[in-house]
Amino acid sequence: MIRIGVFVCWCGSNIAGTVDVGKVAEESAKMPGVVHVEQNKYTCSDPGQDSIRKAIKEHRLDRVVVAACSPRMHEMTFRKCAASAGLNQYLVEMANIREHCSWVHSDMSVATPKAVDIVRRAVAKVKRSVPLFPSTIPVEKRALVIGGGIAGIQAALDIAEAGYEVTIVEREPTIGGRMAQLDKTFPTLDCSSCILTPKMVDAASHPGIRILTCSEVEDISGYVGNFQVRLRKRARSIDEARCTACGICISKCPTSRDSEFNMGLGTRKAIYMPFPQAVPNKPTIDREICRHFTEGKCGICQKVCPSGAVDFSQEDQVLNEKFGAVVAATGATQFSVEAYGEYGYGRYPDVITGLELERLISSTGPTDGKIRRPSDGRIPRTVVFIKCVGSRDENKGYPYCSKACCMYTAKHAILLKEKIPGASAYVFYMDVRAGGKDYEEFYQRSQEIGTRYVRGRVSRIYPLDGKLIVQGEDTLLGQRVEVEADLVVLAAAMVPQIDAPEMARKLGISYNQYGFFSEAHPKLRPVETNTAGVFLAGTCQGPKDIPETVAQASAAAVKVISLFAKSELTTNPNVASVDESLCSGCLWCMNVCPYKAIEEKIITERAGKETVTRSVASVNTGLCQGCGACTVACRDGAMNLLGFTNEQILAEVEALCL
Amino acid sequence: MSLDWQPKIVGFTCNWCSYAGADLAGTSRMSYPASVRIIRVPCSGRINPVFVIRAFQRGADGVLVAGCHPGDCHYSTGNMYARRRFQVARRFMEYLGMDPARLEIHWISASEGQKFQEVIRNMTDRIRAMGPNRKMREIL
Amino acid sequence: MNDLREQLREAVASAFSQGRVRSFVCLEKGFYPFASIPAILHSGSEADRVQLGLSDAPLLAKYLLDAPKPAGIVVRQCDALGVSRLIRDRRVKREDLYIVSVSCPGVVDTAKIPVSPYQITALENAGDALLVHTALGRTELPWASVLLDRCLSCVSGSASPDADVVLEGEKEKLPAPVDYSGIDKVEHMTPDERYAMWEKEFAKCIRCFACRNACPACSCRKCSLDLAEPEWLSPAVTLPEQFMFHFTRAYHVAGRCVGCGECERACPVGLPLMKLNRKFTRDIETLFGVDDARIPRDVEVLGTFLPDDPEEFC
Amino acid sequence: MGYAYYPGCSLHGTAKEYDMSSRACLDFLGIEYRELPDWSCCGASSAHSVDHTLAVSLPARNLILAEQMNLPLMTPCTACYSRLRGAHHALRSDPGLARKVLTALGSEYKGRYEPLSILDVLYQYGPEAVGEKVTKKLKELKVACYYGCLLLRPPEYADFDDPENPGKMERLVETTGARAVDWPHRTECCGASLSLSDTKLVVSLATFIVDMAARHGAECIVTACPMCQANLDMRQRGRTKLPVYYVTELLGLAFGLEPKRLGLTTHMVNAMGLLRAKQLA
Amino acid sequence: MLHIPKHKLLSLLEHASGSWQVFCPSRQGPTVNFGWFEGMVDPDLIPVNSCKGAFLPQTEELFTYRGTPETGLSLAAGVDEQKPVLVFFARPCDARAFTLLDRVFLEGEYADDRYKNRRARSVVVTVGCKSPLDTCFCTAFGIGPDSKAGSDVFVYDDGTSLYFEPLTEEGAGFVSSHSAYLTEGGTPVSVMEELRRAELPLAGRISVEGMAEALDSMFDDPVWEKMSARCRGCGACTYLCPTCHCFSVFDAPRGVRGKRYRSWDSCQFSDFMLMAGGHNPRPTRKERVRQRFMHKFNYSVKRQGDYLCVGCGRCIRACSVGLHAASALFDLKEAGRCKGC
Repeated sequence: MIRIGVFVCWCGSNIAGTVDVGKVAEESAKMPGVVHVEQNKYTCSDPGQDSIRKAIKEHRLDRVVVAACSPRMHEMTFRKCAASAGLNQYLVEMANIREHCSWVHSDMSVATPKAVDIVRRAVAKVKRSVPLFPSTIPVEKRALVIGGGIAGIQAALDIAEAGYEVTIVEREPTIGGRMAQLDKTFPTLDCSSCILTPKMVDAASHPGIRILTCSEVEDISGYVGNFQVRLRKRARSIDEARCTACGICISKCPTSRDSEFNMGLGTRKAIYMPFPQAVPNKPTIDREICRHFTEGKCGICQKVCPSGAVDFSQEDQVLNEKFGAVVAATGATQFSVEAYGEYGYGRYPDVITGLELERLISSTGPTDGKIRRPSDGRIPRTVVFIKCVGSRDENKGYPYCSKACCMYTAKHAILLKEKIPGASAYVFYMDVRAGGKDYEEFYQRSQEIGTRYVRGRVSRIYPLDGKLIVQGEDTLLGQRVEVEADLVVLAAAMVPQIDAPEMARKLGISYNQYGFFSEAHPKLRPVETNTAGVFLAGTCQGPKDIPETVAQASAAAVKVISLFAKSELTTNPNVASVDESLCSGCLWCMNVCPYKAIEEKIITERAGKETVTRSVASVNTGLCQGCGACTVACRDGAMNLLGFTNEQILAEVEALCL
Repeated sequence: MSLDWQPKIVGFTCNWCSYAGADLAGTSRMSYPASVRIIRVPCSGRINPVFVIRAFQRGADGVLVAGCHPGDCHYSTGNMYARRRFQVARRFMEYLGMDPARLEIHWISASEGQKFQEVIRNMTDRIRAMGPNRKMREIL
Repeated sequence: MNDLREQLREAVASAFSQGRVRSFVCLEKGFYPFASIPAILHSGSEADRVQLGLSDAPLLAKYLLDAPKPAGIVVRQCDALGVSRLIRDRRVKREDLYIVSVSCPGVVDTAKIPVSPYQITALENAGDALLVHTALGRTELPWASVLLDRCLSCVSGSASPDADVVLEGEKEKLPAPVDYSGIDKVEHMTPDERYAMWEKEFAKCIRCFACRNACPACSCRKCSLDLAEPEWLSPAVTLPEQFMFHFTRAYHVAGRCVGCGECERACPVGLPLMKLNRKFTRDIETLFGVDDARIPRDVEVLGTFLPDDPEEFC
Repeated sequence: MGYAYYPGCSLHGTAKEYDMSSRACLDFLGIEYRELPDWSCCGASSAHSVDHTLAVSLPARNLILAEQMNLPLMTPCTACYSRLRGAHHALRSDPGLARKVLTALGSEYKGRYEPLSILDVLYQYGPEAVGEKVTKKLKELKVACYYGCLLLRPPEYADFDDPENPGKMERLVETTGARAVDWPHRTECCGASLSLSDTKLVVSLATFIVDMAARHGAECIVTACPMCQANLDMRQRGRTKLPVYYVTELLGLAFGLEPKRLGLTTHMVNAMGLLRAKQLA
Repeated sequence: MLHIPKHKLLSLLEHASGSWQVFCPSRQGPTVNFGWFEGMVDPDLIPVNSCKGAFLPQTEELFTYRGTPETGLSLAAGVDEQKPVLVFFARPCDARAFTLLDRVFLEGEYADDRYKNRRARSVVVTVGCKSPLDTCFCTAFGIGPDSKAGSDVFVYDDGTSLYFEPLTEEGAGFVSSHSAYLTEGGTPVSVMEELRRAELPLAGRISVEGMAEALDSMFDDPVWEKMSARCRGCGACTYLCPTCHCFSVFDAPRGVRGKRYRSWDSCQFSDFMLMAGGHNPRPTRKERVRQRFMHKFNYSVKRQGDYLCVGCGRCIRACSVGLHAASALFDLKEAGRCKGC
């Protein structure tokens, strides 16, 4: 037997001023299921709440309607109150007769009947409410940081500093990421490795941080607080414990190939360290080219190693571990500029990308910091920079702005003049975007030292008599320009890692049309994702420069920390639930679920004489956030949303229309 | 139709934007006709077009469907589904003879109390001019 | 034609003999010799019952739901669409099916033949004409004039490729484009005229659910419209409920309707149900396009979205 | 199988030799083709500057004719290629327009086959296969392959090859033993459409293109476009004059076909001289 | 005999509708359907639906209520139209079907008073079947184009005029009350002859001889499996059948008010027999199809002494997969014979 109690609030004169509360109470008493009605001056006050507790006991109420303010204001208050009287808190419904009624109407004769309708709605709904029970889930207080770039390093350090264990997974042989490849950083021109390498060392030496290089995430299951992660640690062929990083093996190794770290401008050995300050500071054997593995011959490194650290027999390790939170810091990569046939990258050696120039400028680079053009090693006198290569271009690249290019091109121009006095620099640009502290000043400086900024696109580059003829248009002067350049530098856009979508699927998060991971809310939840417990840091979420990346990394860390600060999580019980007897198993719901909370489940049941198995949808209440999109996608009405069931909503509609 | 006649408008609003928008209209005392009655759902993606027909059946003169602006959905994509569903469902209801002005879909954010007020005002005026809805309506 | 039937018979028989199927969904001669009816065969010995179904052939796809698996089925294009619908709705698994696909010149609607079924001794497909043989002699009717409505907007008369066996007849009908003129007409009416029109139509509806039960896109284990709680649809057959019924039916197949028109064929009181289904089909096409590369094939149009979908709300 | 062959207007006039050499090559390679019966003008290059529906309907008519033959439509002329593909693309992407055109032409276009350029056809036949048929190697002949605009732009539908850095024509030409020089102006516009309205400009463009070809060591230019051919052939005023051949002419030559049969004798810039000098004809 | 030129018929009905609720066939787009008179009538074509709706509406209100258990309930019986029912242009099969429905709703322990009210003061005007359809086989049940059973007035249609032959007091009453529209004289002999001689090709193929007895032993016959395999489980056959009469009762609560209705229901629907506990005595098509035909050709014979089928052929025309009374009788006969040998 349903026994509903209705508590009509005066809210002083806020409600009683425009709504005839007495009348509302009187009408409420006539509603089906209502057995008790009372009025309070301030229902949210202690005496008000006491009267609810009392009434629940005295009148054996099993449902409560509070006709007062907005549920966004006091729903929690009254739920707690009911709970303290032993009533399941989800059997409380609020009728918003203040914000939606008394405050927007002045005429009591219209406000009162409306208030009655609003109460009727609440009564009709609560009548069909059922007790709900939030479940609590434990939190594994270990964080997984995917990606060992500056974002990952920063996040890891912050989390570890708060006293929680962190594991960094990096697929390269060293952490450091893109930043390690840079020479100087804008706008202060302090050297990149000088500020990065100390952080790398901090991370490596921090007791709370474990670094897994040459490692990748293979699979992630579970949900916030309880992620099951399968990691693969590729064989390094080096016993890291024994290796002293003396480097003899490297110097003796006979095989070499283009160095990834130097963007193919230099070479590295088959046993190698990407760069001298690598962390961990241990070499790795590239089994693809190492003769021992390709031809079964060689083994020099093993012979020369004084500490016997070379171990050809080493095998990949698969680690299954549990984490409570994941920070995705997988970074971005460089747009493949071959798409611009007119620039001739790949065909003309002296057309290079910004990152390649960084290596040419860097003292750890292939030219020991001397800018020489790849074709003939000559010092370039005239250099043309082309911006927005792959960015702000729907046709050949992406429509978005790559954000960092304007500044690093300005930086390149400045560094060029420093390194090659008298050299001249042209920058072909569409706009200069120098938003950021000290950025505009920095860009101005690059102009002051004589960099020529040409507003327009380049239409074609072709070699002629040892030079590169750069044809373009100066849209400000409205005329064609032709520059005879020695070197052309393309400011290639930052684009998502090729395997970003795959990683997103593993993480169960969404990504935008380009492949950048999507944050939960563009403004208000910038580092969270749709999957609780998974956070974003750095360029995997969108193009960023270093300051922004670091800031976001720390933000993500804070989210992890505040999650770990709780001993256990209570889940919202207003989640989707499936009536398996109705479900036809079309799994349309699976497609619309933004949280990957619905999976297929095979059930066995008796059908007449035989037992049959069929598949139905099943909701992972840990992942479901209760949006209800699935309920509308469900044709057979098998999918329902607890707290907002079809039965309840249909009843509300009816109640309002009576 | 006499001007004192009060149309009955059922408003489905998502909890995070539009319901909050209506709250804001209240806290800022922006008055509007007492025509609308709100049903709170978590997300516009929860609103089944069939609910709209049911409202007309039971005697609603108009129905308002409101959610977060596309891109701002609390659940990131719910309103995107709502948009598709209602673009076709609304066309179909009109195809069955429903008067276009009786169903309105709006994106109202938590900060747009004023927009909520305007929407209700305009909608009420339009429906007043048309008079009570008889189509699809059951007689009791 | 006949040798096609012979091939078909053999295909069915061998499917059983090779143990490929436990049952076979096909057409057979009905009570009226020229009205084919569905049959579910359970052994190769029954293969002789198989008919091509030159006339009045009902669609077979839905019989796969209950046919013992692995199940064979004979499909023309219209049925092939129904089968793939069921597969996409995960009501049957492709690997449980053995699909024999036949080309089809269109199916004769005996109701369109101005001769009593008793007088018909034979029907013959003579290229562009149907020859109706009776005791009194032979009548020749233009082919297009005697076809089922669904054939007039058929997507293709040829056998569907992704079948296990493909049997091509001599003649392939050139597909006609879907005719939306009926819908245009309704769209050009005023809301009141439209309402009046549908009121009149729905008043005829006896809620027998023939349309739903015939529809390959309506394959829910239990239709939500049959539920008592929540009561989406009241058993009361009143106009408001008729609107609810026909809205929900059409909305639930929106973007999923395969356009076979079996609902219309099954409707005993002749409601223009395709006028409802096609309205959705066309709106969806024009609003969201049929195939956007960004949307995976197996995702339903209303089960997905694109950030740059047309925006008409504000 | 085979193709429906659409010569288009140019090939019946200024570009006769292109028609001759195309048919000659197709015959020689044994590629089946039937001239599209009752074909009509594709509307290039005026229709699309006047009326979109018209610009689609004109080519659509020919596309439909071909579809009724159940054959893919193929044309040597790049302007026709551009229009046909434009229409094909428009009809498939815009149901509204398709309905309009349907009512205009009375029959529907399903778009079962993509309209092709003769280069596509030769390419589908395969450069290797073509090479095997070569009887007379055009050794030492240095050619600049010139694509112009219509084969490559707009890339949405005129997508014969990479719009900025194409290479298919080179691969075809090199099967004849000739050497295709690498030069950056393969996709430059020759300005043909302004040939009459702004001759001065066009002369400078044409001359520039030919000079660049020469400076990169080319002895002649090869193209697949009647407009480009006529324009470069007529308007070049450079120091060195380069003959401008159609791909099919060179291929024909390499197949050992009669220069006359290929129309090689009808060029502005003497086309035979170079060939004789190299004992290729 | 009293007669009226066909074109004057409408005016007669207009007048009749003053004192009667008229239920008659009228053209609805492509088809002709029975329905309450709205200024249109079509005497020529055989309607798609039967006219059982005149006495057993598809949905009817039983009563309305008000109040809540807490405040107490008040009932108000659904009001009946005061006017008596006039069924116009029933077919002989339809008229006969009324007599079968009467046995169900009027005879026996309980009479259904709502049916009774409508029926009691009603008049059934039947028109002779001049052009039966290929799907008609009423003669198999001893009915014919000129059968009078269940009719109060019989009408002969000679193409230009309609001749009225009263059969009962009520019938005579109706005719006389409309004599103003009718003129005396003539008997449509040729039409009567025509009706008597009318041949129903289908009836030739079907005989119900001993069907009831045969079915006694066929409850578990495999034929049911075979027949039902193609059934789509819709209710077209039962809803259009003039003799099917199952209904279900349900409430439509609206806040403190509500109505109790009853609506037709169909034994072919999967959840027709579904019980609260979830048990379904007729879980598959086989049981449901068997029930339908056993009821028509066996149970009813035992209970009321007659087949519950009048050979109107509506199920034949309605079923999209050719599963109907005729095919059933045919298949069952076959199966029965096989048992014999």
